[in-house]
Amino acid sequence: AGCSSTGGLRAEQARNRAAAGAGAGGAVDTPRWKIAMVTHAGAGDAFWDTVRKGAEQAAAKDNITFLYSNDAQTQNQVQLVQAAIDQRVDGLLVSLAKGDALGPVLAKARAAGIPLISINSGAEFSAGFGALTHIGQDETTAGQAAGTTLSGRGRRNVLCVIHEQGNVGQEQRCAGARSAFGGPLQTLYVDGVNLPDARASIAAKLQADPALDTVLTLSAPLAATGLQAIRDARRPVELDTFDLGTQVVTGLQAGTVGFAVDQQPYLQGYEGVDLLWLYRSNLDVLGGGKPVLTGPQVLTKDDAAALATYVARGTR
Amino acid sequence: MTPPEREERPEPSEARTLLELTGVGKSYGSVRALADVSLAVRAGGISCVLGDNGAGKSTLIKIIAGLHQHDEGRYTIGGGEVRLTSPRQALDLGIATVHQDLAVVPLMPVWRNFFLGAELGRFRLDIPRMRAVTRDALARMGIELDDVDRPIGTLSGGQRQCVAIARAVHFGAKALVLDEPTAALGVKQSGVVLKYVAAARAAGLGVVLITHNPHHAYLVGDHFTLLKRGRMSGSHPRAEITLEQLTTEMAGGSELAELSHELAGGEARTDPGGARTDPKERPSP
Amino acid sequence: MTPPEREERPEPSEARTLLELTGVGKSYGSVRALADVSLAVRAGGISCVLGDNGAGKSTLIKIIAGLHQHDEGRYTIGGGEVRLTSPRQALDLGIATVHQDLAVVPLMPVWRNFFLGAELGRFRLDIPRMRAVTRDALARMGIELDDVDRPIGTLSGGQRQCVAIARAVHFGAKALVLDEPTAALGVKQSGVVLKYVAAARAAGLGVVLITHNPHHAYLVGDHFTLLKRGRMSGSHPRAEITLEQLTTEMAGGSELAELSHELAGGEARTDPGGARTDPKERPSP
Amino acid sequence: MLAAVAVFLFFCVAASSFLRASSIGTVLYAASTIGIMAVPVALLMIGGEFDLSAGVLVTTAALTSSMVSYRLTAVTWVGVLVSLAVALAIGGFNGWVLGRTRLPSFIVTLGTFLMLTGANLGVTKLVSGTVSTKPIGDMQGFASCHWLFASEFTVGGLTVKATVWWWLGLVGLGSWVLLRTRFGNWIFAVGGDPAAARAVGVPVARTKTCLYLGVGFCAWVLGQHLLFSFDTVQSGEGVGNELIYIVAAVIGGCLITGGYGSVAGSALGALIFGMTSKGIVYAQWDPDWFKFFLGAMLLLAALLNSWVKRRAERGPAR
Amino acid sequence: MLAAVAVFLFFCVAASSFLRASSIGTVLYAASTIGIMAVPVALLMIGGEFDLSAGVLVTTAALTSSMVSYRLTAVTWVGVLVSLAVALAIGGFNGWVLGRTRLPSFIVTLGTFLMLTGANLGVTKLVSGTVSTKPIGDMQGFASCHWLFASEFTVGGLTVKATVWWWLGLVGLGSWVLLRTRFGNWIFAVGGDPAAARAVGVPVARTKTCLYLGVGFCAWVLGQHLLFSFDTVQSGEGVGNELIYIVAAVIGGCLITGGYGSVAGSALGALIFGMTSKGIVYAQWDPDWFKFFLGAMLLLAALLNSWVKRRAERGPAR
Ligand SMILES: Nc1ncnc2c1ncn2[C@@H]1O[C@H](COP(=O)(O)OP(=O)(O)OP(=O)(O)O)[C@@H](O)[C@H]1O
Ligand SMILES: Nc1ncnc2c1ncn2[C@@H]1O[C@H](COP(=O)(O)OP(=O)(O)OP(=O)(O)O)[C@@H](O)[C@H]1O
Ligand SMILES: [Mg+2]
Ligand SMILES: [Mg+2]
Repeated sequence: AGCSSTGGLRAEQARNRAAAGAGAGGAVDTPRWKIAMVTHAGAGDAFWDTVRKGAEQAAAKDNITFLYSNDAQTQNQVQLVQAAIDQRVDGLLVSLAKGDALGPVLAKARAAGIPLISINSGAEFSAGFGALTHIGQDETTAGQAAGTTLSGRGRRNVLCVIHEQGNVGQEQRCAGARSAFGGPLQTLYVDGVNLPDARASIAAKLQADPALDTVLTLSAPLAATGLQAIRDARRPVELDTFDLGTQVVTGLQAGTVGFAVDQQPYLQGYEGVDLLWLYRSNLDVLGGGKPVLTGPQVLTKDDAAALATYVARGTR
Repeated sequence: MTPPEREERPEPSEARTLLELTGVGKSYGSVRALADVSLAVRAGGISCVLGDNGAGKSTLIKIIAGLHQHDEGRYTIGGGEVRLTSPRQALDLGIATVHQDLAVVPLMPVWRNFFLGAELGRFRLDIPRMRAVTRDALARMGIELDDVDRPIGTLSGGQRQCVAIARAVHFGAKALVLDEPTAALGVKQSGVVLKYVAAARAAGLGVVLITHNPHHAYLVGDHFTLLKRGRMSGSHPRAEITLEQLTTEMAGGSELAELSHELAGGEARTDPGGARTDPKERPSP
Repeated sequence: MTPPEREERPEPSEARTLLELTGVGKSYGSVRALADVSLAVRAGGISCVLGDNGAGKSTLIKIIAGLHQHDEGRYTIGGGEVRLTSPRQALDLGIATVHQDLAVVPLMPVWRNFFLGAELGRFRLDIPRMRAVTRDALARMGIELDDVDRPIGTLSGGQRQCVAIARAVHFGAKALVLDEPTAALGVKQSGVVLKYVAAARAAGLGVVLITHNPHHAYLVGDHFTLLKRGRMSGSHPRAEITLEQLTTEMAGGSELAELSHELAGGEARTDPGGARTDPKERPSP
Repeated sequence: MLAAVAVFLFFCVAASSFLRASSIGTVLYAASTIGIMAVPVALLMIGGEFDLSAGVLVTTAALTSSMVSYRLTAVTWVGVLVSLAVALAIGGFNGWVLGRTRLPSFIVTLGTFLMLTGANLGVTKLVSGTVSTKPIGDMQGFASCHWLFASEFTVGGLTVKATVWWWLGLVGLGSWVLLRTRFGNWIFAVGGDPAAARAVGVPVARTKTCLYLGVGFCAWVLGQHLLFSFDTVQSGEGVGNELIYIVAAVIGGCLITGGYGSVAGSALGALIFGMTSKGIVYAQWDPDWFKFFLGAMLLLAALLNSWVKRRAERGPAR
Repeated sequence: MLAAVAVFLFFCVAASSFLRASSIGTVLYAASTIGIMAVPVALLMIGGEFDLSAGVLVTTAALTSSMVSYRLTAVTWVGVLVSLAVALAIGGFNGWVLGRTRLPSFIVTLGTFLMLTGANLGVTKLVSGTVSTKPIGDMQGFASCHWLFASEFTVGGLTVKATVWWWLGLVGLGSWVLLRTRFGNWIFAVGGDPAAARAVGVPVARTKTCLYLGVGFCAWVLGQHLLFSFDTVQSGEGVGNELIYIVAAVIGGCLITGGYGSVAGSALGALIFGMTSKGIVYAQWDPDWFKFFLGAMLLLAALLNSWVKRRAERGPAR
């Protein structure tokens, strides 16, 4: 199409030409190992996509075949772990959002001699399941960080938007925020895969309760939706969020988003693979029996400009 | 062969009344299908219900069979008033019905349809016997099916009707209610059905027979109830009416005259009289 | 009134042949429904197909109407061989059919069913006219419906059949194919249908008529094709056969004799002959 | 009808903020995003078929439009038109496979549903490198597309979004097609009794394919709204919405086995669903029990509807 | 049948690790957790009805069992039995409402589905304070319950979980009921033509209620398995599985409109689904396209099935 236009791919390529390309994967001389990552993510989740990207880049660097699978249902996640064991992988990365349930199958992994590192949530189970270490963020701590920041910013009445009903991590974030935040904090359940509906629900809540002055969302897409809802409700409400995304960074820069609590998903994937490689090739273990925390990191307008490039390429 | 020694057996009024409808009425929403209809079925008697299309015959049958409920009037079985809320009740009282739309489940095999609702064996169906009984019952009606496992929906119209009739005959204990049983049947099968009806009477069952064929009716009936637009337009014991009167009444009297006149004038070869039938002319075998 | 001046009009073999089946056969899976059947329908001729239940009559009709396809033989319309893959094609060639199972959509209003597939107006249905036409066409058959907006599933069996026939008569351009059209009809309506059939012939249409009633058939038919278990057991022009012969052939000849004998012996009042009918006895209007 | 009024009145009483103009705007918006798809889904259901792929097809339409515009760096209208073609092609594919294979539509559209879900994610990652598309808000033509699909304007305090107009338009169009055209007659027939419909010459397969094309068209409309109001599209969206559309149609009186129903009913169904789900928020009931209330209200609304209908059928005489 | 074999052979070739005993154990386990529920869902579908609440009902059964045992500090068997009662009660409720109101089962069970989803979360939060239950692994009776519902044992390298036995048992039982008992005859009849069934004296409402009770029973079995193999239960689980059960039944040949199908077919459907979804993992295909492959494979399997069936029907003669 010869139509000239603003924005779009050509603009991005122009931007990219200015920046230097990242270095290609370095060659290591270890044999080609196979590492599997099994998470509790739903399909098409932006957060987990970043985790995966980190893991894939580490795998490329370390000469590793990286297998990724995910399923939001406990039962299915367990079956996927079992499938990884059946495939005789050389290392296993598992997210422990539904900790207890994974115990038996992880015991099998250990019995099969597969080194294990847990990532993301579930630090409390990690050692018990015999994981080398845990790389992630404690959701409650992250929630508390958000709560503290909220009171620091003088917010009085907060709405915490849960976009996946019954998700432990999301519950913990809201609960953490509630415990650290002085004032009232309500929750609202919306459907994370139906954004127009989520938008209407948030708007409805804002219209119903005039006391609310802050919306706290738990993921980047919901942050964008929350912004729309605030516009619909025509109320001066601040939006704060967990996780980063293009629109969150734009929002931070523009001042429509107050702050974002980030846990560096890229790091969870990258370090997970890299640490397994280090363990296999050098028996290195990080953390000294304690979880290695990748967050929470509270980002504000000041950090936004610097982050924009990395977010745009999908690694932050 | 117009009724020869027909007067030999009197109207069996002294026989036991199996079921009786008195002043029964029924509306479907705003459609008034039946009003003030009375009918009695006696053991060993055949009660014919005759009438035009849409006269309400099937509605009457459905009330008797417990498929619909009457809005007005009384329905007594064996002397006690009843209000059947499901066909099961009627069946349990020994009343077996052949509905005009046959009540078969198209995708089910013939033998399963035959025994539906009255299966042999509760937790262990006696399948070989069920198959055999079905095959026999059909064969006796002149329908030879080599495979009773075929879905009944693949049978021809007449074959389906035969299954429904054979089923009712097989399970009817006290009364047999037949809604246009011979409609889709060939000459031979019709004869068999009439034979069955007569045999049922001989066995002391009460029969309600609906037909559009006055000759069929007159051949076996003991009592004739005529319906017209949902109301009774006549109720005659056999002794009080001739085949001619019956035919005239069924065809709507004067209207018919007009029609046949019109036909005779317009086209020599067509004859609405053909719609009426007569058992007189029997082929010499 | 047995055929009076019937011999006046010869078998119209010189008339244009509208459609012709030659050596047609058809199997449903392992069931062989038709084998080597031939039939010709001429403009201004009425071709009757007669036969026992399950003989294959409806299968033949379905092939003619394009609902099923023949496995063997040739099917020509207007001289050219065809292989109809959908009923639409038959309709477009002017062949209107009344199927035994009527082909109506129960939940749809009567008038929508009447015009289904041949609606008046493409993007702007002429609803008042469609309603009026439906009401008229039914009234002419003796069915008075005050509300043609009722779902057709709530009509009585005969009323439904009348809708199907009226529809075919209304839309049939060249040939009319009727599968047991009078099965569920009362005396009066049957007369009307036969009148319609005669009128169609007079208008130069070809008619295929299936019936179990030899009298109806003999009254209007020009040619009689007899089917028995899927094979032709006879094909007679009107001139070559009498009503008696026809009736005997339809009832299966000797088997019938046996049956009537049995009945006569067992039960004096029943008579399988009642299954056969005769237009002779017409009530004096 | 009565059920919708009852739900409305109920929430007017139960939630003080429900009756405000701004709230009504929000509820209407929620109803419209369901209602736009409920129209073709209802028609399809009257025609006796399902479409499980309707929910993700919306996302596919949005993704296609966004990615085509972005990759080609073209005026957004190019993407919009390509997306229309793709949405119609997928709808047509559903109908075609159905007609060819005679598999139940449940299986066919389940296959499409899964394939689209996978393709949405796979293609997006292939093209954008992430699971969501790049923002296209700064591209040429965005403003006019936004006006068409995602604008809003305010009359007397009531903010009405573009989707509401689309919804009304589609309901009108759908009703007219269903009740006043030959094609509408065929829809009823193929759903009520396909064998009978075929016997009287209705082109059954063609009718059904057209219905699937209708689903494609409406999915395109909603997909464009999604894109032009949110600027980027998440590739995982839309899963599960197909059921909501079916629910709206069924609450509105469509028979799940086909042959009966109305487009206006589907609109009422969408309205009931929208009012209920948002009304519970306005009423500020315990959010933990949200779904419980939703289920109970829907059941009650359906009960009321069927009760009214049965009374009406029994006639005024009794 | 052929489709299942074809899928199996396909993955044997495509995935080297697929044919190992341990992999087969995993696939069988995956199939069994679908298959256990596919049995009653198939029966229900043959009987002409849907159950959208089947997925969450499993979770409800698990939650009830866990919370009752924990709160009462009783032997886990108490919870197990209470849970059975609750699961049957909910199934019975579905059937009862259906019989009383004559609403379509889609609406009724959608109501139950939403209400259960809400209640699962609400009650769990009320009782445990979080969205998952407390572990009950150390309670009395856990070992025996675990043995019954979640044990596994290994024959010649092949690890077979208890659910596989339950599955086989339920398939046998279901087939027997369907084909060899009076009740089975009634199931076909109420699904094929409820009006005709009623006319010949089949108790339509009672038959359907029994079918819903069957769903309740199997949901209980699977729920107990979840509880005793995972020790805790997440309250949000199970949503969406109802569709998978229906899919298994439909792939297995059940008619979505009722009146036709088989229990063994549902088992094959579950097996095909299990093999496909795990086979793609073993074959290490790009997980982004997972659903795409899944959809395509299911469609192909269904196509193959229907093609074989049509050939078979046409008879060996031709
Ligand atoms: N379910 C229904 N809803 C509304 N009206 C009905 C229903 N069933 C029958 N009717 C009407 O009631 C009247 C009587 O119908 P019924 O079926 O009893 O007639 P019938 O005497 O059996 O006619 P036929 O000889 O054609 O079978 C008819 O006008 C018919 O249209
Ligand atoms: N769809 C089908 N599948 C299998 N067999 C069939 C099918 N339709 C009809 N048959 C069989 O083919 C034979 C002929 O059937 P057909 O319906 O043509 O008979 P018919 O002459 O019309 O009988 P009737 O007078 O009872 O209507 C019968 O034995 C019937 O069982
Ligand atoms: Mg009748
Ligand atoms: Mg026939």
